Amino acid sequence: MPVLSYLWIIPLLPLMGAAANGIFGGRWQKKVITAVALSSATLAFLLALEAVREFLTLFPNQIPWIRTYFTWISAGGFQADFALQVDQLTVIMLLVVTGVGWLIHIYSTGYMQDDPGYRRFFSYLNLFMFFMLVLILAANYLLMFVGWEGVGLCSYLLIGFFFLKQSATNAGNKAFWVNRIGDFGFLLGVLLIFRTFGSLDFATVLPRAAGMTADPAGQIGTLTAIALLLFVGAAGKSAQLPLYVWLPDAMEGPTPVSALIHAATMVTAGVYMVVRSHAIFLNAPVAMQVVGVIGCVTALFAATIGLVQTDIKKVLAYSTVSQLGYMFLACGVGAFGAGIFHLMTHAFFKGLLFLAAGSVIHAMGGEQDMRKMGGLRKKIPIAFWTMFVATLAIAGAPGFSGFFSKDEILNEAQVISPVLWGLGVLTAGLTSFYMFRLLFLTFFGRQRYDEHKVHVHESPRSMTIPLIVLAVLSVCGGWMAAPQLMGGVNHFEQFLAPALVTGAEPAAAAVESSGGGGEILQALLGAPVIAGLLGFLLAWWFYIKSPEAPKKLADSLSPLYKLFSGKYFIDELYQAAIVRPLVWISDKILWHAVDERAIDGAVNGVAFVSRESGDRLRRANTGNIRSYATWIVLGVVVFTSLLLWMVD
Amino acid sequence: MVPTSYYLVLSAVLFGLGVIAFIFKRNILTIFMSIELMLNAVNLAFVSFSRLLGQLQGQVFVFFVIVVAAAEAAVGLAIIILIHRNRGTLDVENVDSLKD
Amino acid sequence: MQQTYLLSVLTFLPVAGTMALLLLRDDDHLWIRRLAMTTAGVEFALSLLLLRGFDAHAAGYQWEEFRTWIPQPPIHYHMGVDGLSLFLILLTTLLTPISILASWKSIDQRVKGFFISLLVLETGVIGVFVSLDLFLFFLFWEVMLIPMYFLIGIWGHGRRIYAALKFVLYTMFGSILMLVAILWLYRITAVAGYPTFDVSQLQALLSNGTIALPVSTEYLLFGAFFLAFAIKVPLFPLHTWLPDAHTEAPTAGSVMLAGVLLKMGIYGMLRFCLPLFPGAARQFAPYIAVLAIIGIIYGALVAMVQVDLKRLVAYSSVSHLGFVVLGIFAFHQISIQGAVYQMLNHGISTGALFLCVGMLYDRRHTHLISEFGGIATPMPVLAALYLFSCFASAGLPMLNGFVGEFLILAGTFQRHADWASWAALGVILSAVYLLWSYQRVFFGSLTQDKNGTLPDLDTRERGILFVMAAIILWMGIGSPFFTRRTEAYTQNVLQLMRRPQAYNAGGLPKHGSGSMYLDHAPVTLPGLDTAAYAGVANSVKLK
Amino acid sequence: MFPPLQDLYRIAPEIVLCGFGMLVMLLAPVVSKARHDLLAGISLVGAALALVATFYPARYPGLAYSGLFRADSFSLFVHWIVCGAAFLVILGSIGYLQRDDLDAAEFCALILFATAGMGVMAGAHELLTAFIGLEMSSIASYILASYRRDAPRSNEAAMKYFLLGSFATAFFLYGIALSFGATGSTHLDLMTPLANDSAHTLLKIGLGFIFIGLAFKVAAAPFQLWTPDVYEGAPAPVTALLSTGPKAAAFALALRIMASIDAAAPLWFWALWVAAALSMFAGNLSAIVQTSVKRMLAYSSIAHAGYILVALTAAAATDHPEEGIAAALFYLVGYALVKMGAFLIVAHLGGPGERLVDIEDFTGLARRQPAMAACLSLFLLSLLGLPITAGFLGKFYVFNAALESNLIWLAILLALNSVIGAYYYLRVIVAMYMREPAAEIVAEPVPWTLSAVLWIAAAGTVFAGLFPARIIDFAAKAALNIR
Amino acid sequence: MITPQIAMFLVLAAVTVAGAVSLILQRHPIHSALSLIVVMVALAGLYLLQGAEFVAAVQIIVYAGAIMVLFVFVIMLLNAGEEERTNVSRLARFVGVPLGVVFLAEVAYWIGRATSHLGSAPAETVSTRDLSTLLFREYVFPFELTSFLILIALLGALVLARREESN
Repeated sequence: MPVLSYLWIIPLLPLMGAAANGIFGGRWQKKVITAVALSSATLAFLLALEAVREFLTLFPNQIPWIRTYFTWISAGGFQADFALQVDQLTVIMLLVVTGVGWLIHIYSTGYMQDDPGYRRFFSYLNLFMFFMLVLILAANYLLMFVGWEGVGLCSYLLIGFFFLKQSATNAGNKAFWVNRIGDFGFLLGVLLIFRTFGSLDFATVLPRAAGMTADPAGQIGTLTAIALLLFVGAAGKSAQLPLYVWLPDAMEGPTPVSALIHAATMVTAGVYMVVRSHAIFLNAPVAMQVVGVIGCVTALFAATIGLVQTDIKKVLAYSTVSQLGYMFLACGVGAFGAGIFHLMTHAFFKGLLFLAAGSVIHAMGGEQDMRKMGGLRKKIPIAFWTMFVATLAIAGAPGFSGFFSKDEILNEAQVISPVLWGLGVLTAGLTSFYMFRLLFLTFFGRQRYDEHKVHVHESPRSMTIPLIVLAVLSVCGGWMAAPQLMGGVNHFEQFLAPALVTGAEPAAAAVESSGGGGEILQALLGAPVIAGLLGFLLAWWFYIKSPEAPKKLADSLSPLYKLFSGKYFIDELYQAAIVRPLVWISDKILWHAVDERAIDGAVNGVAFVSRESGDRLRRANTGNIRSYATWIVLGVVVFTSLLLWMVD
Repeated sequence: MVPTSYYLVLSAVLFGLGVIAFIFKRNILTIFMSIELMLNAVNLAFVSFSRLLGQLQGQVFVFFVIVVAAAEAAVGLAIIILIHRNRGTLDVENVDSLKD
Repeated sequence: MQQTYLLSVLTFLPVAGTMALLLLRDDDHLWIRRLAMTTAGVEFALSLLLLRGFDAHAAGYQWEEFRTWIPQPPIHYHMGVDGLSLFLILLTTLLTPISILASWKSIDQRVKGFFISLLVLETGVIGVFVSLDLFLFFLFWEVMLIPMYFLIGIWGHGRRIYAALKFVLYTMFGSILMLVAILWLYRITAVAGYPTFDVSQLQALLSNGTIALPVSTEYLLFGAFFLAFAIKVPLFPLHTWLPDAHTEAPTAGSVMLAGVLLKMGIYGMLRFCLPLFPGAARQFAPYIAVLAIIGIIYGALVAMVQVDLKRLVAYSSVSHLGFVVLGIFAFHQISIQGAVYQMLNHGISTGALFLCVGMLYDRRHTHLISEFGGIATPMPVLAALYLFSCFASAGLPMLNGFVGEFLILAGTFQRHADWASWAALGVILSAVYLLWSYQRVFFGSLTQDKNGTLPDLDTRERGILFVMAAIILWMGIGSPFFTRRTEAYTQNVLQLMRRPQAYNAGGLPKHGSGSMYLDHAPVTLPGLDTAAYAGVANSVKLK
Repeated sequence: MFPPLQDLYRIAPEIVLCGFGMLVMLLAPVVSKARHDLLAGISLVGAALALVATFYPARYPGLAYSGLFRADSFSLFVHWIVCGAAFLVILGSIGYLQRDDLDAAEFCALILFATAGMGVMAGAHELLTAFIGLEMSSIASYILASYRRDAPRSNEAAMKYFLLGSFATAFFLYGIALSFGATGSTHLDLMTPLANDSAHTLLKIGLGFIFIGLAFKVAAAPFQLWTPDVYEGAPAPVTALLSTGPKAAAFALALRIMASIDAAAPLWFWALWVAAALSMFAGNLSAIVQTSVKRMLAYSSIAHAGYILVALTAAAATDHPEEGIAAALFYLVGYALVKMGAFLIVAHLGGPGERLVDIEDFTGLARRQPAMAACLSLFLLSLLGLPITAGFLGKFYVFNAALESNLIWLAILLALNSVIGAYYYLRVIVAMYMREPAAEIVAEPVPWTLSAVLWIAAAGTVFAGLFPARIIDFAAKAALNIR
Repeated sequence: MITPQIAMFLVLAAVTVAGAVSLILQRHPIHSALSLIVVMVALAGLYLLQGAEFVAAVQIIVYAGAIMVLFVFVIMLLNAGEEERTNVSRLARFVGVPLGVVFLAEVAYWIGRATSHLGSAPAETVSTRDLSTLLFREYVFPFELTSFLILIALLGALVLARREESN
């Protein structure tokens, strides 16, 4: 087992790349830097493939495959090792991360070609790969937390990559801080886990958790508390309500970053974490409900905002939030497999969407406003076709990857609660609407930009090839689940199942069996598809047939429109309710009032008082011996009286 | 015979008067005199005690006190002369440049 | 025990260095610097011997030195090292050469005096950490004030004199009361028949119940000790000397202050407050914890709105040390280990931050955030290393800060989930104030064109910061190297905190008695009737 | 009927002192004014010999002159203090006298006589003898205080010291008279109240007045007001003497009385307590606001009197007074060394006519005269009570004594006061090291005699601060043998 | 009942107190000096009354004779005028003097109360011989010391009173 036993090599490679470029890269020219960065990513991918191959040869009893390398923290009764683990879940994530990551590395070499921060960019990107791999390979919560925080760091660095732009650095800070709020929850969750199970290793914690009796519905027991705390972390990392606010702003970063971190991999870490701890969630019904509802609401909520965005990347950002909502919905209804399945397909098509959008922006010379585009279909065909494919995928057009995953999620949701299902379907419709809106605005209609200012050109091959590869994946990425429609088995689920049955009684499996086996027709004419179709038609009507319609509609529904385009004014709310008061209190009250007035005032006050009393006292020294004599006699009288009257 | 307490009370009164004089007078010379008065009061006390106790020490002490008084007088008057020479006044209340 | 002299050497080598310095001409700056650096370097090398010979599993003190110093009252020259002090000494010996290097160029006035103060300071601090006799401890504790006072007062900036005075008076107020407490404790031991200032002996006497303190007495004693240490730490609301001292002190001063001096407070709590007065410690733990938590949050919030970088870092120290105190008074082995580890971390990462700020100051002679902006463009290297230190102190995993904070929280959480939860808020806030200030200083386009021409770090400065960064990384990943050596200590202290129900009196040889001199045979001089002198001590009848 | 030889041995130091005093006086007319430093040298030898001569009382301890005088380790200890003080003052003031061309002969002679008086106080075992000793030292100090004849401030100081001093002496004397009446004796060991019931009251008043007289001498509040004026006005070397020798002697006498007369301690306890507290606060608080270093030091010596009084209170509070007495003695040693050094430095820096004694004039001293500044800082730190100085150990022992007598509150007051004290001592250090000089002052060369004194004082301070064992042991021995 | 001695005492006491009071009230120092002399003479009388003849003699000769003459001499030398009743120190005037009275009252009262019952002692006259033996045997040490005391006084007068030959 060359690779599996030396698992640490996989994360280490990108780290080396990052270190090499970051520390010594200053003196190298671009070729070398590119070579280092790419080779590390590529090698990581290849080794991951090899690892998977070896993994498939393992016996079931060897899974999860855990390797402990060194003790990281140990104190008192506490110990956390640097231990990596591989099971089916990890394998999927591993492939997604290394694969998509690798493609995006390639893409970036083209996209960042002329950027002065080329070296910085790639060292950050490699570093991100490292932390992401640590996150998914970790065999205990603490090491997972390392990756968790690490990817947060990289996202901070990459969002603020153009650090000369105020908005970019603001976005970076916002991302990190909001994530920290999530981490606060995660950390407490971890602490509670340690307190409850006396360990943080998945191999110890999860079986025990599964073994425990579930918290009664509607009550918050230990497990529920853990689950909820963990979910706070997940919500922060995966941009769920109410912590999603950082993701849209994160689009300040370079587009490949948005594709890799803020679409394909990092933001899905929350989902991964929840799925990883499914044993805990399954015994915490309240937590499950919360997760499901939050996911579902987020999906709808973000979709509505996505309807009216004009910045091409913003649309995609909100769609990401919405899609993540789907994944949590899946988890919430116990369909962890489906969640991961959607995670994977989403990684393909959303990554593709971003990259394509990236090459559009590249072509437009940095322009991101869709209203200033249009009619690009002919000029950049590859971008168009790939994006078209991706759109179909995300809209859930039958046969495309998105179709299978989303369909499955909704099926499972239907079993648990029709309401969630309804909202999900509605969201599906909205999704296809805003995606096609994006497509039409960008590639169809008359061109709304100045031919002479920007000369639109197709991107270099380094960028187009990843597009094509991802397009292929977005099409057939979901076919593993296809047989299910023919009443067959869902290979994906089947593969994943062993990782998900650590639970004594896998609810997921149960749900799945009930949800499966519908026949093709029902699936094809299922509500999601219809909704998607409607969305498409609506978009076609608005943006091809009668382009003035949206204006009218916006005016007729202006309050609603304002609400959407104002993103429900959540940011403003946070500003007014939290940020400003906090700063004001810290500045005016805590610092100036408490620290300077009260405490220091008291200290200086003592000094002042003693100086004053000293001044009074020395006045006694009038220099006139008659008064001195008076004092002496006073003393005499007092002391003698003391002796004569008191002492006896 | 005269009760000893009479003498003692008298000496106390004299001593007290000396104290009052010290505070009340302004002329350095008279202040100094009031000290002499106090010493005399002490002498009276010594004498009457020695008589009461039938011990001679008391009277011996008187000699010592007188000698000390003499020595003090010599030095004190010299200092007073200096003061008068340097300041041209004998009023203590004008001699208060050292203060606070 | 085998007599070694390593600790004495370690303690007094710097002073020897200052003696050598005195021989140099005042204006011979180069050689003064070199000599000081050599001394500190040798010192550091020697201190590594400690590490090599240290037995991680021995519970008691190692490298002990024990000599009688003052017979009456029985004061001993007693030194020793255990897991607690070991790394604090190393920290000191490490930070001293670093701060000497850091002030290589920036100090050009009265150079000799500066390095002398720095070395004397080192002696004082090491002395505090190694002395196992309350008197000796107090002696070093006070001696250390003076060089620091000069460092701030002479080579500081702005309101340096105010800051220096404030620092000394604040500290003295606490320590003088501690002196009273020390003596009171001695009296108690003396009355009980075991007069001693010896820390280990006291710990033994008190923990095996040979001496049982009355509750009220224990509270008062604990109060006096704790006050002194809490001022030093500093614990909210006794912290207001810290921002001033830090802001006005020269870089080296700030580094030593934050890196080492504050630790003396923590050290004191761990060495004295817990083992000697466990009852009181337990009694007051909740209130102290509340103060610590307030400190964590308050410090962070106030740091957030500072306009002066050094002040900001100073308040961040208040916040960080709040964590440490919390960890201590959770009385959980994990949390105490975390506390010990965290104070090392704080020494390194905050030290690094101060060094960075100092380097900015050397170039622009200001600490005001508003004076900077967009510095990352002219000084990428500093920007990178500063960010690194920021994340270290913000507790990013794989960097040192995280390990300590996590252990503290983990341990505290075992006992008091609520304390830990409140404290964890600090994790959010630290990121806020650090990154916000970082953004305002380094990011964005240049706000002032005179900042555009600032030279980036030279080799010396890079060297300093790389060393710090390396340590930060090492402590973040290889924490067991440290925790393994502090394990025995933490177990020991928790052991000492347990009081037996049944007292086994006479656990120790009884020597001496209540009065300081009764065991003096009354001195009889020839020619005097000795009867009048015999047993004078008792014959003075007073009521 | 010549007194037995042993008696002479027992007062050997006094004999030496007075002898050399007379010798100097006799030589003064024959030696030319220019060579009067020679006489200073001679009296220096005298002081040194007096120190040596303490060997005799040590060798032949016991009562002398029908129990009027007593040679024991206690008086020995005090003798060392006062003779040492005399030696240092003479040595340190040679340069001063030359600078302000004051006549060395009488100056030194007077110091020797005064010292003899102090010696008598230290050894006196009978109140009248003590009184004579007191007068010797006082009258000599009156003269010394006005030694700068034509300096009005000097005269004024002398006048105040003289009048108030004699005023207090009168009380002291009246006290003696009354206690004599109450006990029928003035021998300390025989002074037990007579059987009649008037005795008790008389003794009360008597001891009360004696206390007041001594409290005045040691500058304890509320009898301290003369101190700043006199210390400021008198020539600095004289101030150096006043703040050390007489104080030590007076404290010694007080201790002796307290330990010997059984009634004294309980009567004095509260008075001591109050006086201690008052002196500490009065001294420290007023010192904070001073601008003249000389006057500030004067106030600080009031505060220190308060600290020593704490030790006395401790001694008065228990039937094991040794710790209190020993603490007081040790404190006196450290205190004397330091105050001596400090005032002599002021004397030197003050320049002709002692005009430059303000803190402002000390700014930048560290640049002008680093050694001087270092010494002064050391002394100030010792006064402030920082470790490795005698001052710290002094405080340490005082605290120890106070706590042994369960005077917790007094101890805490003492603690607070040492913090207040820190404030103004550090202010001087600030001026010397951290401020730039306001006006340009030319540094005078330091005469070797002065630097010798400073070295001795500094070395002594540090030595006593590091290795107090010998001193404290002897102090303990003295405490044990006080009666 | 008033025996002659008591009458004598009362007279002398009255004179003494009167002298003391006039010492206070007289404005001109010379008058104060004279009233002090009166006090001393009266005191001498009181000594005689107690059979301390030698002391009385010394009192007259040394005290009234020598010391007070010195005073008068100095007063003349400095031709000190009447003291004007300046009142710079209000403290002394409004607190000090009353305090003095209080002090007088207190001490006089307590001493009187304490010794009231002592009664009187026989006034056998003291032989000067005994006195001298006591002085030269028991108290030879302080006696010798007083010689130095006087030496100091001389020295002081010498040092202080002489004018600089320089000017």
